[in-house]
Amino acid sequence: MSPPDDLVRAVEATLFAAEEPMTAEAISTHLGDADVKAALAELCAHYEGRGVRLVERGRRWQFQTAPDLAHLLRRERMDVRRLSRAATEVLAIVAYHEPVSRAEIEAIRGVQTAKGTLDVLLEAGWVRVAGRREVPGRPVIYATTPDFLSHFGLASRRDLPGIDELRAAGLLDPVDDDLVAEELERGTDREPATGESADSD
Amino acid sequence: MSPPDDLVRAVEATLFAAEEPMTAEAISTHLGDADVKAALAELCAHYEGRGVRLVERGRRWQFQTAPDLAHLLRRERMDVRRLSRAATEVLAIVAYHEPVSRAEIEAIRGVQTAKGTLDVLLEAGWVRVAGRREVPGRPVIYATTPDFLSHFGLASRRDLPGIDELRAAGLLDPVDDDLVAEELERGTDREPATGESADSD
Amino acid sequence: MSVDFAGSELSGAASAPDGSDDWSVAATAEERDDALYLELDGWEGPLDLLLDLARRQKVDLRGISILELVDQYLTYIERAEALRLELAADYLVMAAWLAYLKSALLLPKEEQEDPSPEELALRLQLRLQRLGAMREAAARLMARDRLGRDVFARGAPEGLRVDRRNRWQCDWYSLVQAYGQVKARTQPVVHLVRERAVMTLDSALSRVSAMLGVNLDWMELRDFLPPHAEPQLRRSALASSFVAALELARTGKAELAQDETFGPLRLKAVRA
Repeated sequence: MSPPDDLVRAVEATLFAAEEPMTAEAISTHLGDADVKAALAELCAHYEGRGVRLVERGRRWQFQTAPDLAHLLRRERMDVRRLSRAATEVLAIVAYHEPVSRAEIEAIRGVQTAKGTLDVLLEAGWVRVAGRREVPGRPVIYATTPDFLSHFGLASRRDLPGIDELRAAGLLDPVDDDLVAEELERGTDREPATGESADSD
Repeated sequence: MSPPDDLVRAVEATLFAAEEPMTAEAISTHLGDADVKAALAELCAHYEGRGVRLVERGRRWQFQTAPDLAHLLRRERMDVRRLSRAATEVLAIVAYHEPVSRAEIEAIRGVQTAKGTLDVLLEAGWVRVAGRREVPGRPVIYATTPDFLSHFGLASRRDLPGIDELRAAGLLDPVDDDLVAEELERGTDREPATGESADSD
Repeated sequence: MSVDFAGSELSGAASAPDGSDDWSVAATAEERDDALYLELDGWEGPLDLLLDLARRQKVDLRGISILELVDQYLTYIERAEALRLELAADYLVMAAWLAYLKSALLLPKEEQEDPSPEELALRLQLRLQRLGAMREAAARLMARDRLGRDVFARGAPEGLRVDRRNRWQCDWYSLVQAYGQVKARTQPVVHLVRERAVMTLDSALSRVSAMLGVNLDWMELRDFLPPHAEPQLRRSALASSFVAALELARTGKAELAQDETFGPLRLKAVRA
């Protein structure tokens, strides 16, 4: 490949530095009325097949990322995070009591529930808004989703162990008071930011 | 010329699209932990002699227009702020002596440095606070930023004009009168008559 | 500013600058008319002025004549004063120092104190070199191909965006355990107060008065307590019996005596 001549280099640099697409006339004016057609054609050919293309859109020229590489401009990164204690409790309450309003969740948990806690469950796709309860204030009510069942390997909500089974498994035994106090602290609205992320990894 | 491989194209597109210079590590992360060293080297070579260059500034890579085309690209509106003479001197002192305290800057210049002078450099993003010196009073110390290197086209501080000669001449040594006395002794020992060789290297 | 430096005659070895000294050559030294020298705003302090004067000697900074420099500076200050120009204190302090230095340099060597005038001169010379070097470096820095002036980044980068998304994790056991803990936590709490062995005031009152009735002599309070009671009951009985004794004394049915503070408390029935 022969090195580009000065005009080609100048057109290349001009378009690279331009803040907006430029017409051939504008480029030409910028470069002291040089005839830039051949230079544009040469640049087009040069960038063919590279990661960047020189393209003409509505008579204006610009560099842009090659179409097949467009996915590089916007990437998604998945962070795997463990559900916080508070969110797990709320999820369990929704699963056992659905459909259930936020006020009801709080009454069952005995602590205030941060708004972010339900948002996390909605984002995870395990809880959905199931309408509104037809009582004064028409509170939003929540229920679990099919994704919830499949994630936890349940055929239906009836597969969740009943109260008697929980008692038999010792899961209803009173827990250490200090531990509970600690859990409550983490679960309340007072620390919405850390409440959700404290035990994420 | 063989067409660039997919990784080279991806690195090319990424750096074209990036709003900020990127380290090799950042490019690699963006591209799913690919090893980008060889691709960067290939791109560097490819753009050599073109209107646009791939350059490394403070370990960060960026495309920019070729310096010899400056006369074609200079705009009416100057993006570059005009620095006062005091500010340029302070900037040079920070760059050549970093990290350096304000008192040390003043010792070199022989005048007090207006607060605004350092502020201008901090605001421009060329100088940053680099902590405190662990001496009585714990003065704030200053150093240059990667943006400083980018702006002045330096691959690293080793590229600062004349820095090796200045260091060899002892002109970048800490300002310390005891040291001067020592130098004088060494100088006079060797050439007792003149003391001319105090700046021995 | 500090005045811990001064100069001395070091120019005896008028140095021939070699190639490596390019950077210290006074590139910005301008040929200026002497008259212009009285523009006070032109200098950033006395060191700046000294550097400019030194460069007018047109030799490498290492070869400047400090005596000549001192003379030029003093002349400058004198002329400024003659013209009644406002001089910053810095300039006058420097002038005083340089005058002192000049006299020291002209005195015979034996009478010199420490630090010697030669050392002071070297310090001044080094300071001028340092400042000159930085001024030169600044000029070279500013003349580089600067981003946004000489070279340009991409004008309209598309930008890279990374959208972070969370994938949440939780397992069946954690879920069920969490529900169990919610239930356990919110179960109604029943408070049980266990029965404790106590002697009520009433029973103490009847016990103490009954025992007083059959005794004529003084008895110690502790003799009224049930003999084989467990410690907890015994404490309760002591407290109740003490209050009972006070009550009996108040109603005139008993006498109380205590020989010393914290000594044994004794009781005796009052015979009507």
